[in-house]
Amino acid sequence: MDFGLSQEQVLLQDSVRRFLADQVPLDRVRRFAEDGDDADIHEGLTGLGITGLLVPEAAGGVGLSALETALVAEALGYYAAPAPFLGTAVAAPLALARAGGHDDLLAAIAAGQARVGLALGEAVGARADAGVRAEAGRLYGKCLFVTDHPADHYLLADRERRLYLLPADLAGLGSRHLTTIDRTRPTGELELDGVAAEPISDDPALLSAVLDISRVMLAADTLGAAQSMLDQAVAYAHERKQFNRPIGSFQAVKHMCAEMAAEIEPCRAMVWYAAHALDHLPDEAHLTACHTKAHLAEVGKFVARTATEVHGGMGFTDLLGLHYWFKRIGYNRQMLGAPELLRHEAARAQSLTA
Amino acid sequence: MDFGLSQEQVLLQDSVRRFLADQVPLDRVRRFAEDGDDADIHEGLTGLGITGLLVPEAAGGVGLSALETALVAEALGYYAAPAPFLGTAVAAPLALARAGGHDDLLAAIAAGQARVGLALGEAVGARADAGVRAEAGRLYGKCLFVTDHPADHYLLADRERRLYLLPADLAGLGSRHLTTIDRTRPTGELELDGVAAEPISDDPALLSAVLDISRVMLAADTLGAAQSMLDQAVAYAHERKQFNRPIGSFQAVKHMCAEMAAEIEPCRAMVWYAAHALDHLPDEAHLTACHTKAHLAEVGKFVARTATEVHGGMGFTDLLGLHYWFKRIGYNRQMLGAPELLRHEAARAQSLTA
Amino acid sequence: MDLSYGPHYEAFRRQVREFLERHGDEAPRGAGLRSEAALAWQRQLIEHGYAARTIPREYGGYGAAPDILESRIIAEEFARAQVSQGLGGQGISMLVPTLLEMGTEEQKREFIGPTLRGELVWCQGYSEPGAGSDLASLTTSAVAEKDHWVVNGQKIWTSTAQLADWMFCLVRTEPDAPKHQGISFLLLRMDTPGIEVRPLVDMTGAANFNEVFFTDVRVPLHQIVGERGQGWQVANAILGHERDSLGNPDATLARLNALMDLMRRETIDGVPLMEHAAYRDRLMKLQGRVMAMRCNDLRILSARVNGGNATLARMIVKLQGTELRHDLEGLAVDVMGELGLAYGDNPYLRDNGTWQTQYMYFLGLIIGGGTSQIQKNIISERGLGMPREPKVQRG
Amino acid sequence: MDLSYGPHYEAFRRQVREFLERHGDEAPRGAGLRSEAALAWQRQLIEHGYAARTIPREYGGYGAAPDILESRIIAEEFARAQVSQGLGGQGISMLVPTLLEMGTEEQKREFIGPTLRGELVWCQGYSEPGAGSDLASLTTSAVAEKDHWVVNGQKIWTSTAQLADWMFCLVRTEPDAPKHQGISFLLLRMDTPGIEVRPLVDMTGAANFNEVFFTDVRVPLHQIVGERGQGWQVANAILGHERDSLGNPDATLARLNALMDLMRRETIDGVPLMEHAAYRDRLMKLQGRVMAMRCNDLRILSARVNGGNATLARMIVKLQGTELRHDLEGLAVDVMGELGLAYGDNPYLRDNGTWQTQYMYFLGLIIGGGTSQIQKNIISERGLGMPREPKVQRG
Repeated sequence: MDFGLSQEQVLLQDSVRRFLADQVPLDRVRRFAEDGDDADIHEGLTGLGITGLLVPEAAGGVGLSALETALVAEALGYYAAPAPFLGTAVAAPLALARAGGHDDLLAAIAAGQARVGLALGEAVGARADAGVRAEAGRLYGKCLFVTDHPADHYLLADRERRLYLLPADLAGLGSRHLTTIDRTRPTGELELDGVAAEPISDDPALLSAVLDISRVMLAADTLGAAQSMLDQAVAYAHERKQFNRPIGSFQAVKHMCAEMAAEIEPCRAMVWYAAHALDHLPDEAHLTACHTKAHLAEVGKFVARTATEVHGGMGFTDLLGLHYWFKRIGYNRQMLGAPELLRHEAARAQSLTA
Repeated sequence: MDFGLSQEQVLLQDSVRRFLADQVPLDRVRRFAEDGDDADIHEGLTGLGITGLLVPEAAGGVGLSALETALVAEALGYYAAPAPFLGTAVAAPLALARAGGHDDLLAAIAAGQARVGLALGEAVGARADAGVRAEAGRLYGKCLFVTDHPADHYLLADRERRLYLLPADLAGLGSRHLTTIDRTRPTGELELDGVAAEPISDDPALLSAVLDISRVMLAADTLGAAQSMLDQAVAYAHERKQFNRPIGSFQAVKHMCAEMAAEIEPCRAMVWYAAHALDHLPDEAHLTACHTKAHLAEVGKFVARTATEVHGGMGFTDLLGLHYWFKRIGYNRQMLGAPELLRHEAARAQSLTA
Repeated sequence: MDLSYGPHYEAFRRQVREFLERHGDEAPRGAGLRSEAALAWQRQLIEHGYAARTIPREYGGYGAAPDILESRIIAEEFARAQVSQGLGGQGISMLVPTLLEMGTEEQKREFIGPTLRGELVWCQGYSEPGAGSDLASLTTSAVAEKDHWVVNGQKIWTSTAQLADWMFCLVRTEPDAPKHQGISFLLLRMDTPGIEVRPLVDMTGAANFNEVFFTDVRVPLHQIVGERGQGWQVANAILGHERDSLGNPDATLARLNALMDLMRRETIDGVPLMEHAAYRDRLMKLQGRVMAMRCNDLRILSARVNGGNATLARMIVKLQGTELRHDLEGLAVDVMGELGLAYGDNPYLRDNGTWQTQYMYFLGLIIGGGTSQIQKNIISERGLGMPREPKVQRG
Repeated sequence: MDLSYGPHYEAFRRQVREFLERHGDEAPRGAGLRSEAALAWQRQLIEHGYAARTIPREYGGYGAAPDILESRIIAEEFARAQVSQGLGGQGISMLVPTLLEMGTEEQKREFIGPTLRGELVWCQGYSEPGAGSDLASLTTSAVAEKDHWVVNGQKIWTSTAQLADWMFCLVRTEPDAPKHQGISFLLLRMDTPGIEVRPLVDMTGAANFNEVFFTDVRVPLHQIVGERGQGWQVANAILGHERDSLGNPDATLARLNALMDLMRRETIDGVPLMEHAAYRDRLMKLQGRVMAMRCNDLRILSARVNGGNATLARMIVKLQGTELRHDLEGLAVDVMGELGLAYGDNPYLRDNGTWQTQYMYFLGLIIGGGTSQIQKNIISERGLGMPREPKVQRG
């Protein structure tokens, strides 16, 4: 019985943290927010093996599990680090390895030479402007809020929950950038005007597996971002003085920090468990993934707001950059299923409602 | 433009408060919890005209409005006072006066010589064990959680939302006491085994009006009870010392009290408005009544819990009797529509859902 | 209780409506602070008594006796007609009443008229990076040298600093006095050498505020309101004049209505969001809270008109109102899901992206103008009479 | 990460199961603390190592080496089989480990064995009406007179005081010493003249606790654990021994499952409560929180077994766990509506009325054993290293 991280897992996370602490300080994040260039970060993470974590060893990857990937996601969240991750290093490796026959692309992903955008809007619930339908081997419509944009390939779901892999240069496939509040996560939309494509697999469970792992990674990212905001709040409360005292000695401020810690701490174990379940507890994986993302979204929202409040006016300005984490947590909350939708899905997964 | 109480209204509430402060201290409440005898309180309130507030002057009452009644309800809540009120002094006078032809009973109510229980379970949502159906002029079934029990008459709704007035001694009508958490509000159930009865009115809006006013009065009772709990908490926080300081000088305790006050204060105006709307703003009355009861239920729950917490262990014991208010607020919350049900009703009243 | 305004005020309301019908389309829409259109409209409003209504005529106002209901009716009717109520800003809302109360006759004549007419634009210099909740610990210094104050230091949270002609500010002139007694209230021209204004970008992405730096800024000695060391009292003399605008329930109701529209209009897989019961329950909870705050506002208004005690009711408005608004904007973001992330030039922006921006902006308001923590201290001490925190041992 | 227990422990688990299959029906169900059945079962458990497992044999225990997973497996299997794990109470859970750590050889031999076997029942006398959060300010005094302590004062929150043979308690023996250094840890017989026990009825309507009054109670001098003035350290020596039972997530899960049953079973107008989406959303929120706390518990267990830092994870259990449980019981009350008010002999009581009672009882637990306010102080200071509140000026 060991519900904890192995030595190797701790080392892996430490190496990513060290890299990010060195190479992706707040100034680097700000620069990305301006120019959208994350090539050096992508390269650095590739060097650490991150892009290949979920790529099978046979295809040139490291062949590790969802838990390691979650630890990386947590570190990325902690540093609000821009990098092709959710589509490129999580969803695509899982989907392509399971579907089979994509070893070249898998190798390119592991080698840091390919980016894959995740385009699952349809599967989570299509909004008024969106919708992807397949007709006679061709795809029509729009998918909004695609991750890892611009990418070399896109992993796309249609209305029937079938998954497609679309090279970016396919005829009829247009894409453009969509500005969001989170300037650390480049996002786009796809327009499909009769794009010729076949599903990558006829396994109906594949999309569900891709959604589950992606949601757990968004939750892990929120865990890291929330922990960072708490750490920043505690540090600021030590430093900042009002009424001749560090504000951290006021009971109200202390209690705000204690409440954040009390909410965050169980989330750590929950994210570990949810990631572990993806590979080892198939009966629990889906339910746990829904709940973990929903719960982390609620805790993240509370922490984002409370940590900002501890920082007083400074938290509201751009000066400390705290808002990058605030918005990252907001992004994680809404992407691939906002909490109410996930809780509804959790209820359905237990046959509590239709 | 005057959104406030008139001199007369203030005097009325003061007179009730003074009577209750003198005659219904905590010990008197405790005694009622043991023996269920509220004759002296009923008599005292009758002397103040409370039982006849809503009884038309022609029928021997005072013929005042819902607002005055709400002020009395607030005072009763403040002192957690046991007394026949919701059925006897609120619902029955309104229903009987509107239906017409019940002047004798109205006069008896005003004179403190009759009690009327309110049995609307069916109208709010019947639970598994309950249900009243009418067949060929006879009533069958059960109605749970009847107020003002035991009473001389019962105002009962059936499944079709028709209202009946049932003398307690009707053939086929059985009743018994039901213990609830709130020992200041005697509650019972009715069993109907072919009770011969006709509806008191064919006005389909009558039941809705009875429900609206009853809900506003429960909200007003919660307002008073919550204010009392806050006042008790503030007083205790002044008095109780830990670490050589009154606990009220700790920021955490101060903020708990501030949060209670901040929640309660707008409720006061809301209850006034809702009561005023019952008589003067027919388009708003129903929606406001639903929201006022639901909102007061949420605020009441928060205050009941927080005020108890400010009292520390003492709040949990019977020694200070704080739990009488805690439970009264709980009773008001569940009776005649718990918050989620009321919010659903509010949405339907605005045609936001089916 | 009588929620009607009565014949006198209904007549006044008709008069306002007539004015708006006749002149409403002369009002500038979205014109700059300094535009001739804005200034002309302001002059017309003052002339008819719809701006500067209660400021004495000799100082450039309309000279009417204060009447809360008239003011309310003007506000209501202008809002209903969606017509600008003229210029706002801290010069008109804060400096003018300060001068009326504490200024010299000369200062009143020099500044009030041009300020009311929009010819002089002011910014406020109170907060500093090191003096937020504890404002009285401010350290920007003014040292008297011959006929000038020499000002050094920094202010923050200064809105419209780039546009302002003048600043009214608090500076420390008596460094050795107890902290509340060492402050003076100065007026200074923003084009004085040594002043640098830097925009302060905030989390919404806009620069709603600025930082202002002072390096040996020379201010004539007479540009002081009140006496040396009286600045704290001067500043506090007008605290009551600030409108409780931070939690304005009418604005909140307008947003609630917009949110209801959004939830009727937007869909998931073709089903309107309003049909999602968990969202609808959150919406209804908010509607209940909005109702409560509107009733509270009515009570405050009525207490102002008729007398009556609404101290606590007024004291909680900022705390509850900003919180409510933040929650309301947050529900809109949530129901939109991914669309709630859209920002800036995103073509799928709903309602001009106001939901996401206001969600953040109202977090700023929860913090600004007295954080929620400070509000709770005030409510518990002044509203509930609870003991102050005991004095802390030094060192 | 490996959530299996491995062959050694699985074998141990089988052994426990076999015991339960063979002997489980000998366990008393609902028998009194003092019943022969309860005592016989306790003896059998000790003999097989399912109670007093790690207490040395010479003091009446089973004498096994401590093994967290074995203890966990025993707890799991007994819970699964719904068989009593023997006697509990503060004598076994608190006094025995205290004596093992701080008692004299004589005290160990005299008290531990009979306590384990249920022959001696103890109650705890720590809290006082004036000493709750600030326990060290307790004032019950013990004055040495010849060969006796003379005890005067009052204790509160004493559970099982009516049943107990003995009490272990904290009293002030050195009134002039600093408050933490003036306390001693005494053992006293509950039948000593001068002791009066009064049941303390609480909001649930039951008397879960008592008040105990001391008037010139004479206690032999040697009935002290540790030295005079060392009582605070003696009491704190076993703080770590207390199980984090106040927020036990397994019990919470059991309640969540019961709540789900309730919501499937109960109806409004014939529609199951589970179909009410607003209730269901609240339920799912709670399920997420329960999952998080169970994962947290697994992490704590694992850190105990394998080493690893779970300090903060452990520190937040009481705060989060009691709050969660209160909320969970509260949802059950809400979904039942009027039925959630049923109490006592009400024939419509659901699940024996436990929802309403536990809703209140867990509010008591939020307050008791260190209020949530105190928990937050501890988390912020010890868990996050935030500064302590500054010392307050006297007078």
